[in-house]
Amino acid sequence: MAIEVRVQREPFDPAALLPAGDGAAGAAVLFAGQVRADDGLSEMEIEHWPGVTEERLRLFAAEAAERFGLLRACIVHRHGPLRPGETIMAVACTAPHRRAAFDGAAFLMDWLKSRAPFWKKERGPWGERWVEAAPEDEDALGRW
Amino acid sequence: MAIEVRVQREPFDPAALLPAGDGAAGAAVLFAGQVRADDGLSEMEIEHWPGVTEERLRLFAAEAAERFGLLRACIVHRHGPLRPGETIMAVACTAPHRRAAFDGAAFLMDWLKSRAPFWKKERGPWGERWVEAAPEDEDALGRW
Amino acid sequence: MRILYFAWLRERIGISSEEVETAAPTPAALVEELRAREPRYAAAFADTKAVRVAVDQEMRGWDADLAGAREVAFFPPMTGG
Amino acid sequence: MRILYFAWLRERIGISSEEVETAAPTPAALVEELRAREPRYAAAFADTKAVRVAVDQEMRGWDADLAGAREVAFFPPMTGG
Repeated sequence: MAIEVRVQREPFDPAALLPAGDGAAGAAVLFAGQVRADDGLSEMEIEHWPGVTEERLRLFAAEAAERFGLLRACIVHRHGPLRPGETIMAVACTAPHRRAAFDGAAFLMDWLKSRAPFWKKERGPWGERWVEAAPEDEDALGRW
Repeated sequence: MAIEVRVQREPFDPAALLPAGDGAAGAAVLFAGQVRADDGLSEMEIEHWPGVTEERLRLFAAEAAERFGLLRACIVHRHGPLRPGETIMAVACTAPHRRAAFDGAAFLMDWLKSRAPFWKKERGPWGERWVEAAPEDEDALGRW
Repeated sequence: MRILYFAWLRERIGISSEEVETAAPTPAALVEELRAREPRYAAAFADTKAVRVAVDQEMRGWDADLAGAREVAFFPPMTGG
Repeated sequence: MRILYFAWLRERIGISSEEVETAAPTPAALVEELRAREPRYAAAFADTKAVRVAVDQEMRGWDADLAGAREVAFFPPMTGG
Protein backbone atom coordinates (compact mmCIF):
# COMPACT_ATOMS: atom_id res chain seq x y z
CA MET A 1 0.00 0.00 0.00
CA ALA A 2 1.59 3.26 -1.16
CA ILE A 3 0.76 6.77 -0.02
CA GLU A 4 1.99 9.95 -1.62
CA VAL A 5 1.15 13.48 -0.47
CA ARG A 6 2.42 16.75 -1.88
CA VAL A 7 1.49 20.35 -1.03
CA GLN A 8 3.16 22.71 -3.43
CA ARG A 9 3.03 26.14 -5.00
CA GLU A 10 3.98 24.90 -8.47
CA PRO A 11 1.47 23.81 -11.13
CA PHE A 12 1.31 20.07 -11.79
CA ASP A 13 -0.25 17.71 -14.31
CA PRO A 14 -3.03 15.70 -12.60
CA ALA A 15 -2.83 13.06 -15.34
CA ALA A 16 0.65 12.21 -14.12
CA LEU A 17 -0.89 10.85 -10.89
CA LEU A 18 -2.49 7.95 -12.76
CA PRO A 19 -0.19 4.98 -12.25
CA ALA A 20 0.73 2.55 -14.99
CA GLY A 21 -1.27 -0.69 -14.73
CA ASP A 22 0.54 -3.21 -12.58
CA GLY A 23 -1.71 -6.25 -12.85
CA ALA A 24 -3.02 -5.81 -9.28
CA ALA A 25 -5.07 -2.63 -9.58
CA GLY A 26 -8.18 -3.25 -11.65
CA ALA A 27 -9.47 0.26 -11.02
CA ALA A 28 -8.00 3.74 -10.86
CA VAL A 29 -10.00 6.87 -9.99
CA LEU A 30 -8.53 10.32 -10.43
CA PHE A 31 -10.26 13.46 -9.20
CA ALA A 32 -9.02 16.89 -10.27
CA GLY A 33 -10.37 20.15 -8.86
CA GLN A 34 -10.10 23.23 -11.02
CA VAL A 35 -10.65 26.93 -10.45
CA ARG A 36 -14.04 28.01 -11.79
CA ALA A 37 -14.49 31.50 -13.25
CA ASP A 38 -17.79 31.99 -11.35
CA ASP A 39 -18.97 35.61 -11.11
CA GLY A 40 -15.99 36.83 -13.10
CA LEU A 41 -13.45 35.45 -10.64
CA SER A 42 -9.98 36.46 -11.77
CA GLU A 43 -7.79 34.81 -9.14
CA MET A 44 -7.99 32.40 -6.23
CA GLU A 45 -5.44 32.38 -3.46
CA ILE A 46 -4.94 29.37 -1.25
CA GLU A 47 -3.46 29.63 2.22
CA HIS A 48 -2.46 26.57 4.20
CA TRP A 49 -0.72 25.48 7.40
CA PRO A 50 2.69 24.20 6.36
CA GLY A 51 3.59 20.89 7.94
CA VAL A 52 0.18 20.32 9.49
CA THR A 53 -1.50 20.17 6.08
CA GLU A 54 0.81 17.42 4.85
CA GLU A 55 0.39 15.49 8.09
CA ARG A 56 -3.42 15.66 7.87
CA LEU A 57 -3.45 14.60 4.24
CA ARG A 58 -1.22 11.63 5.04
CA LEU A 59 -3.58 10.62 7.85
CA PHE A 60 -6.63 10.84 5.57
CA ALA A 61 -4.85 8.85 2.87
CA ALA A 62 -3.81 6.13 5.33
CA GLU A 63 -7.37 5.97 6.70
CA ALA A 64 -8.81 5.67 3.18
CA ALA A 65 -6.28 3.00 2.19
CA GLU A 66 -7.08 0.95 5.27
CA ARG A 67 -10.82 1.39 5.04
CA PHE A 68 -11.32 0.68 1.36
CA GLY A 69 -8.37 -1.61 0.72
CA LEU A 70 -6.65 0.81 -1.63
CA LEU A 71 -3.39 -0.21 -3.27
CA ARG A 72 -2.32 3.41 -3.63
CA ALA A 73 -3.58 6.82 -2.52
CA CYS A 74 -2.05 10.02 -3.81
CA ILE A 75 -2.95 13.64 -3.02
CA VAL A 76 -1.42 16.76 -4.54
CA HIS A 77 -2.70 20.18 -3.46
CA ARG A 78 -1.46 23.57 -4.53
CA HIS A 79 -1.25 26.76 -2.46
CA GLY A 80 -0.64 30.36 -3.47
CA PRO A 81 -2.38 32.20 -6.32
CA LEU A 82 -4.29 30.34 -9.06
CA ARG A 83 -6.13 31.44 -12.20
CA PRO A 84 -9.47 30.16 -13.58
CA GLY A 85 -9.02 26.78 -15.27
CA GLU A 86 -5.92 25.91 -13.28
CA THR A 87 -5.83 22.64 -11.36
CA ILE A 88 -6.07 23.29 -7.60
CA MET A 89 -5.62 19.74 -6.44
CA ALA A 90 -5.96 16.12 -7.43
CA VAL A 91 -6.54 12.82 -5.69
CA ALA A 92 -5.76 9.43 -7.24
CA CYS A 93 -6.71 6.02 -5.81
CA THR A 94 -6.17 2.53 -7.13
CA ALA A 95 -7.83 -0.64 -5.88
CA PRO A 96 -8.57 -4.14 -7.14
CA HIS A 97 -12.20 -3.16 -7.90
CA ARG A 98 -14.02 -0.01 -8.92
CA ARG A 99 -16.19 0.61 -5.88
CA ALA A 100 -13.21 0.85 -3.53
CA ALA A 101 -11.37 3.22 -5.89
CA PHE A 102 -14.44 5.48 -6.21
CA ASP A 103 -15.13 5.44 -2.47
CA GLY A 104 -11.49 6.12 -1.62
CA ALA A 105 -11.33 9.18 -3.86
CA ALA A 106 -14.72 10.55 -2.71
CA PHE A 107 -13.80 9.97 0.96
CA LEU A 108 -10.50 11.83 0.52
CA MET A 109 -12.25 14.72 -1.21
CA ASP A 110 -14.88 15.03 1.51
CA TRP A 111 -12.27 15.03 4.28
CA LEU A 112 -9.95 17.33 2.45
CA LYS A 113 -12.74 19.87 1.88
CA SER A 114 -13.52 20.41 5.57
CA ARG A 115 -10.71 18.93 7.63
CA ALA A 116 -7.47 19.87 5.93
CA PRO A 117 -6.10 23.32 6.87
CA PHE A 118 -6.64 25.16 3.60
CA TRP A 119 -8.42 28.49 3.19
CA LYS A 120 -9.42 30.04 -0.12
CA LYS A 121 -9.72 33.67 -1.02
CA GLU A 122 -11.31 34.83 -4.27
CA ARG A 123 -10.58 37.98 -6.24
CA GLY A 124 -12.83 39.44 -8.91
CA PRO A 125 -14.75 42.55 -9.99
CA TRP A 126 -16.26 42.65 -6.46
CA GLY A 127 -12.85 42.93 -4.80
CA GLU A 128 -11.74 40.03 -2.65
CA ARG A 129 -13.52 37.66 -0.26
CA TRP A 130 -12.72 34.58 1.78
CA VAL A 131 -14.63 31.49 0.69
CA GLU A 132 -17.00 30.38 3.45
CA ALA A 133 -17.31 26.72 4.36
CA ALA A 134 -20.38 25.17 2.72
CA PRO A 135 -22.83 23.36 5.04
CA GLU A 136 -23.12 20.56 2.46
CA ASP A 137 -19.37 19.94 2.70
CA GLU A 138 -19.72 19.41 6.43
CA ASP A 139 -22.77 17.21 5.82
CA ALA A 140 -20.84 15.14 3.27
CA LEU A 141 -18.63 13.81 6.07
CA GLY A 142 -21.67 12.21 7.63
CA ARG A 143 -21.85 9.47 5.05
CA TRP A 144 -18.48 7.94 5.94
CA MET B 1 -22.77 19.56 -22.84
CA ALA B 2 -20.30 17.40 -24.78
CA ILE B 3 -20.39 13.62 -25.22
CA GLU B 4 -17.63 11.53 -26.69
CA VAL B 5 -17.72 7.74 -27.12
CA ARG B 6 -15.08 5.52 -28.71
CA VAL B 7 -14.91 1.73 -28.99
CA GLN B 8 -11.59 0.70 -30.40
CA ARG B 9 -9.06 -2.09 -30.68
CA GLU B 10 -6.06 0.21 -30.22
CA PRO B 11 -4.47 1.05 -26.87
CA PHE B 12 -5.10 4.58 -25.58
CA ASP B 13 -3.87 6.84 -22.82
CA PRO B 14 -6.65 7.37 -20.25
CA ALA B 15 -4.93 10.51 -18.98
CA ALA B 16 -5.63 12.11 -22.35
CA LEU B 17 -9.37 12.06 -21.53
CA LEU B 18 -8.91 14.64 -18.79
CA PRO B 19 -9.86 17.97 -20.31
CA ALA B 20 -7.95 21.17 -19.78
CA GLY B 21 -9.63 23.39 -17.21
CA ASP B 22 -12.06 25.76 -18.90
CA GLY B 23 -13.25 27.88 -16.00
CA ALA B 24 -16.68 26.17 -15.91
CA ALA B 25 -15.80 22.68 -14.71
CA GLY B 26 -14.72 22.76 -11.09
CA ALA B 27 -14.45 18.98 -10.94
CA ALA B 28 -13.16 16.24 -13.21
CA VAL B 29 -13.36 12.53 -12.40
CA LEU B 30 -11.53 9.97 -14.47
CA PHE B 31 -12.01 6.23 -14.02
CA ALA B 32 -9.66 3.77 -15.71
CA GLY B 33 -10.20 0.00 -15.68
CA GLN B 34 -7.15 -2.18 -16.08
CA VAL B 35 -6.58 -5.89 -16.65
CA ARG B 36 -5.68 -7.67 -13.40
CA ALA B 37 -3.31 -10.63 -13.41
CA ASP B 38 -5.60 -12.61 -11.04
CA ASP B 39 -4.91 -16.36 -10.92
CA GLY B 40 -2.05 -16.03 -13.38
CA LEU B 41 -4.24 -14.55 -16.11
CA SER B 42 -2.16 -14.07 -19.24
CA GLU B 43 -4.67 -12.49 -21.62
CA MET B 44 -8.16 -11.08 -21.69
CA GLU B 45 -10.21 -10.91 -24.87
CA ILE B 46 -13.12 -8.55 -25.24
CA GLU B 47 -15.94 -9.16 -27.68
CA HIS B 48 -18.56 -6.54 -28.42
CA TRP B 49 -21.51 -5.77 -30.68
CA PRO B 50 -20.25 -3.23 -33.19
CA GLY B 51 -22.60 -0.32 -33.70
CA VAL B 52 -24.92 -1.26 -30.85
CA THR B 53 -22.15 -0.84 -28.26
CA GLU B 54 -21.42 2.71 -29.35
CA GLU B 55 -25.14 3.54 -29.42
CA ARG B 56 -25.67 2.22 -25.89
CA LEU B 57 -22.65 4.07 -24.52
CA ARG B 58 -23.89 7.31 -26.08
CA LEU B 59 -27.31 6.77 -24.49
CA PHE B 60 -25.74 6.15 -21.06
CA ALA B 61 -23.53 9.20 -21.41
CA ALA B 62 -26.47 11.41 -22.41
CA GLU B 63 -28.52 10.07 -19.49
CA ALA B 64 -25.65 10.75 -17.06
CA ALA B 65 -25.08 14.25 -18.44
CA GLU B 66 -28.78 15.09 -18.09
CA ARG B 67 -29.19 13.53 -14.67
CA PHE B 68 -26.12 14.94 -12.97
CA GLY B 69 -25.65 18.14 -14.93
CA LEU B 70 -22.35 17.07 -16.45
CA LEU B 71 -20.49 19.45 -18.72
CA ARG B 72 -18.76 16.60 -20.51
CA ALA B 73 -18.95 12.80 -20.50
CA CYS B 74 -16.42 10.71 -22.33
CA ILE B 75 -16.16 6.90 -22.62
CA VAL B 76 -13.42 4.93 -24.38
CA HIS B 77 -13.58 1.10 -24.34
CA ARG B 78 -11.23 -1.33 -26.04
CA HIS B 79 -12.09 -4.67 -27.63
CA GLY B 80 -9.86 -7.50 -28.79
CA PRO B 81 -7.00 -9.04 -26.81
CA LEU B 82 -5.45 -7.28 -23.78
CA ARG B 83 -2.59 -8.12 -21.43
CA PRO B 84 -2.40 -7.68 -17.63
CA GLY B 85 -1.84 -4.03 -16.71
CA GLU B 86 -3.32 -2.72 -19.94
CA THR B 87 -6.15 -0.19 -19.76
CA ILE B 88 -9.45 -1.79 -20.80
CA MET B 89 -11.58 1.30 -20.66
CA ALA B 90 -11.90 4.75 -19.17
CA VAL B 91 -14.68 7.15 -18.33
CA ALA B 92 -14.18 10.88 -17.74
CA CYS B 93 -16.81 13.33 -16.46
CA THR B 94 -16.62 17.01 -15.70
CA ALA B 95 -19.15 19.06 -13.74
CA PRO B 96 -19.27 22.34 -11.83
CA HIS B 97 -18.99 20.43 -8.49
CA ARG B 98 -17.40 17.22 -7.29
CA ARG B 99 -20.46 15.20 -6.32
CA ALA B 100 -21.92 15.37 -9.82
CA ALA B 101 -18.62 14.40 -11.42
CA PHE B 102 -18.21 11.41 -9.07
CA ASP B 103 -21.82 10.30 -9.51
CA GLY B 104 -21.63 10.66 -13.30
CA ALA B 105 -18.55 8.47 -13.54
CA ALA B 106 -19.86 5.84 -11.09
CA PHE B 107 -23.23 5.75 -12.87
CA LEU B 108 -21.56 5.24 -16.24
CA MET B 109 -19.37 2.46 -14.84
CA ASP B 110 -22.33 0.64 -13.29
CA TRP B 111 -24.37 0.80 -16.49
CA LEU B 112 -21.44 -0.08 -18.69
CA LYS B 113 -20.66 -3.17 -16.58
CA SER B 114 -24.06 -4.83 -17.08
CA ARG B 115 -25.88 -3.08 -19.90
CA ALA B 116 -23.33 -2.47 -22.64
CA PRO B 117 -22.82 -5.39 -25.03
CA PHE B 118 -19.31 -6.45 -24.02
CA TRP B 119 -18.22 -9.96 -23.11
CA LYS B 120 -14.87 -10.89 -21.59
CA LYS B 121 -12.93 -14.10 -21.95
CA GLU B 122 -9.88 -14.84 -19.81
CA ARG B 123 -6.90 -17.01 -20.70
CA GLY B 124 -4.42 -18.42 -18.20
CA PRO B 125 -2.83 -21.60 -16.87
CA TRP B 126 -6.35 -23.04 -16.54
CA GLY B 127 -7.09 -22.58 -20.25
CA GLU B 128 -9.80 -20.11 -21.20
CA ARG B 129 -13.12 -19.13 -19.67
CA TRP B 130 -15.84 -16.56 -20.24
CA VAL B 131 -16.23 -14.10 -17.39
CA GLU B 132 -19.61 -14.53 -15.72
CA ALA B 133 -21.70 -11.53 -14.78
CA ALA B 134 -21.32 -10.69 -11.08
CA PRO B 135 -24.55 -10.39 -9.05
CA GLU B 136 -23.11 -7.30 -7.33
CA ASP B 137 -22.77 -5.58 -10.72
CA GLU B 138 -26.46 -6.14 -11.34
CA ASP B 139 -27.25 -4.97 -7.80
CA ALA B 140 -25.16 -1.83 -8.32
CA LEU B 141 -27.72 -0.57 -10.85
CA GLY B 142 -30.32 -0.46 -8.10
CA ARG B 143 -28.83 2.59 -6.51
CA TRP B 144 -29.45 4.87 -9.51
CA MET C 1 -34.76 -13.32 -39.99
CA ARG C 2 -31.22 -12.56 -39.01
CA ILE C 3 -29.93 -14.26 -35.88
CA LEU C 4 -26.80 -13.14 -33.99
CA TYR C 5 -24.79 -15.10 -31.41
CA PHE C 6 -22.21 -13.64 -29.03
CA ALA C 7 -19.54 -14.96 -26.65
CA TRP C 8 -19.91 -18.65 -25.71
CA LEU C 9 -23.12 -18.97 -27.70
CA ARG C 10 -21.20 -17.94 -30.80
CA GLU C 11 -18.43 -20.39 -29.93
CA ARG C 12 -20.74 -23.33 -29.27
CA ILE C 13 -22.82 -22.78 -32.36
CA GLY C 14 -19.74 -21.99 -34.43
CA ILE C 15 -21.07 -18.93 -36.26
CA SER C 16 -21.68 -15.32 -35.28
CA SER C 17 -24.77 -14.79 -37.43
CA GLU C 18 -27.11 -16.50 -39.87
CA GLU C 19 -30.31 -15.89 -41.85
CA VAL C 20 -33.16 -18.27 -40.99
CA GLU C 21 -36.64 -18.81 -42.39
CA THR C 22 -38.94 -18.94 -39.41
CA ALA C 23 -42.45 -18.15 -38.31
CA ALA C 24 -41.59 -18.51 -34.62
CA PRO C 25 -43.85 -16.08 -32.74
CA THR C 26 -41.44 -15.63 -29.78
CA PRO C 27 -37.72 -15.99 -28.95
CA ALA C 28 -38.64 -19.05 -26.86
CA ALA C 29 -40.27 -20.69 -29.90
CA LEU C 30 -37.34 -19.69 -32.10
CA VAL C 31 -34.91 -21.38 -29.70
CA GLU C 32 -37.06 -24.54 -29.80
CA GLU C 33 -36.74 -24.59 -33.59
CA LEU C 34 -32.97 -24.05 -33.42
CA ARG C 35 -32.52 -26.74 -30.75
CA ALA C 36 -34.29 -29.24 -32.96
CA ARG C 37 -32.00 -28.47 -35.89
CA GLU C 38 -28.62 -29.70 -34.67
CA PRO C 39 -26.91 -30.89 -31.47
CA ARG C 40 -24.67 -27.80 -31.34
CA TYR C 41 -27.76 -25.58 -31.01
CA ALA C 42 -29.21 -27.92 -28.38
CA ALA C 43 -25.90 -27.68 -26.49
CA ALA C 44 -25.69 -23.88 -26.81
CA PHE C 45 -29.26 -23.40 -25.61
CA ALA C 46 -29.19 -26.13 -22.94
CA ASP C 47 -29.64 -23.56 -20.19
CA THR C 48 -31.60 -20.57 -21.39
CA LYS C 49 -31.54 -18.98 -17.91
CA ALA C 50 -27.95 -18.01 -18.81
CA VAL C 51 -29.02 -16.48 -22.14
CA ARG C 52 -30.31 -12.99 -22.87
CA VAL C 53 -32.31 -11.89 -25.92
CA ALA C 54 -32.39 -8.72 -27.97
CA VAL C 55 -35.02 -8.18 -30.67
CA ASP C 56 -34.04 -5.53 -33.21
CA GLN C 57 -31.30 -4.50 -30.78
CA GLU C 58 -33.60 -3.98 -27.79
CA MET C 59 -33.48 -6.27 -24.73
CA ARG C 60 -36.62 -8.43 -24.67
CA GLY C 61 -38.09 -11.37 -22.75
CA TRP C 62 -38.46 -14.94 -24.03
CA ASP C 63 -42.11 -14.37 -24.86
CA ALA C 64 -41.61 -11.12 -26.81
CA ASP C 65 -43.58 -10.75 -30.02
CA LEU C 66 -41.39 -11.49 -33.06
CA ALA C 67 -43.96 -10.31 -35.62
CA GLY C 68 -42.14 -7.94 -37.96
CA ALA C 69 -38.78 -8.44 -36.24
CA ARG C 70 -35.77 -8.42 -38.54
CA GLU C 71 -33.07 -9.42 -36.09
CA VAL C 72 -32.81 -11.52 -32.94
CA ALA C 73 -29.59 -11.66 -30.90
CA PHE C 74 -28.70 -14.25 -28.23
CA PHE C 75 -25.90 -13.70 -25.71
CA PRO C 76 -24.85 -14.31 -22.10
CA PRO C 77 -25.22 -11.50 -19.53
CA MET C 78 -22.92 -8.61 -20.44
CA THR C 79 -19.62 -8.16 -18.64
CA GLY C 80 -18.04 -4.91 -19.81
CA GLY C 81 -15.82 -2.45 -18.08
CA MET D 1 2.72 30.41 24.23
CA ARG D 2 2.78 30.64 20.47
CA ILE D 3 -0.40 31.80 18.77
CA LEU D 4 -1.14 31.32 15.07
CA TYR D 5 -3.74 33.12 12.95
CA PHE D 6 -4.95 32.03 9.53
CA ALA D 7 -7.02 33.49 6.67
CA TRP D 8 -9.17 36.53 7.64
CA LEU D 9 -8.09 36.28 11.29
CA ARG D 10 -4.50 36.72 10.14
CA GLU D 11 -5.54 39.65 7.93
CA ARG D 12 -7.58 41.43 10.60
CA ILE D 13 -4.96 41.02 13.29
CA GLY D 14 -2.18 41.78 10.83
CA ILE D 15 0.24 39.02 11.83
CA SER D 16 0.39 35.29 11.24
CA SER D 17 1.91 34.35 14.59
CA GLU D 18 3.12 35.76 17.89
CA GLU D 19 4.49 34.67 21.24
CA VAL D 20 2.36 35.71 24.24
CA GLU D 21 2.76 35.42 27.98
CA THR D 22 -0.51 34.05 29.27
CA ALA D 23 -1.96 31.94 32.00
CA ALA D 24 -5.32 31.60 30.24
CA PRO D 25 -6.73 28.20 31.15
CA THR D 26 -8.83 27.83 27.98
CA PRO D 27 -8.95 29.15 24.40
CA ALA D 28 -12.07 31.12 25.41
CA ALA D 29 -10.11 32.86 28.19
CA LEU D 30 -7.16 33.43 25.86
CA VAL D 31 -9.44 35.16 23.35
CA GLU D 32 -10.83 37.39 26.13
CA GLU D 33 -7.26 38.47 26.95
CA LEU D 34 -6.48 39.15 23.29
CA ARG D 35 -9.73 41.08 22.76
CA ALA D 36 -8.84 43.38 25.68
CA ARG D 37 -5.43 44.15 24.20
CA GLU D 38 -6.28 46.06 21.02
CA PRO D 39 -9.27 46.87 18.81
CA ARG D 40 -7.92 44.76 15.94
CA TYR D 41 -8.14 41.66 18.15
CA ALA D 42 -11.62 42.65 19.29
CA ALA D 43 -12.61 43.02 15.63
CA ALA D 44 -11.05 39.71 14.61
CA PHE D 45 -12.73 37.80 17.42
CA ALA D 46 -16.06 39.67 17.27
CA ASP D 47 -17.88 36.49 16.23
CA THR D 48 -16.19 33.42 17.65
CA LYS D 49 -18.86 31.13 16.19
CA ALA D 50 -16.99 31.60 12.90
CA VAL D 51 -13.63 30.70 14.48
CA ARG D 52 -12.09 27.26 15.04
CA VAL D 53 -9.31 26.39 17.50
CA ALA D 54 -6.41 23.97 17.39
CA VAL D 55 -4.27 23.32 20.45
CA ASP D 56 -0.87 21.87 19.65
CA GLN D 57 -2.21 21.19 16.16
CA GLU D 58 -5.28 19.25 17.28
CA MET D 59 -8.82 20.59 16.85
CA ARG D 60 -10.23 21.54 20.26
CA GLY D 61 -13.26 23.26 21.79
CA TRP D 62 -13.32 26.72 23.38
CA ASP D 63 -13.11 25.23 26.85
CA ALA D 64 -10.16 22.94 26.16
CA ASP D 65 -7.46 22.74 28.84
CA LEU D 66 -4.46 24.87 27.86
CA ALA D 67 -2.23 23.59 30.69
CA GLY D 68 1.07 22.61 29.11
CA ALA D 69 0.01 23.73 25.63
CA ARG D 70 2.77 25.26 23.51
CA GLU D 71 0.72 26.43 20.54
CA VAL D 72 -2.83 27.64 19.91
CA ALA D 73 -4.09 28.31 16.39
CA PHE D 74 -7.22 30.29 15.42
CA PHE D 75 -8.79 30.07 11.97
CA PRO D 76 -12.11 30.05 10.09
CA PRO D 77 -13.64 26.73 8.99
CA MET D 78 -11.40 25.06 6.42
CA THR D 79 -12.24 25.27 2.73
CA GLY D 80 -9.78 23.09 0.84
CA GLY D 81 -10.12 21.11 -2.37
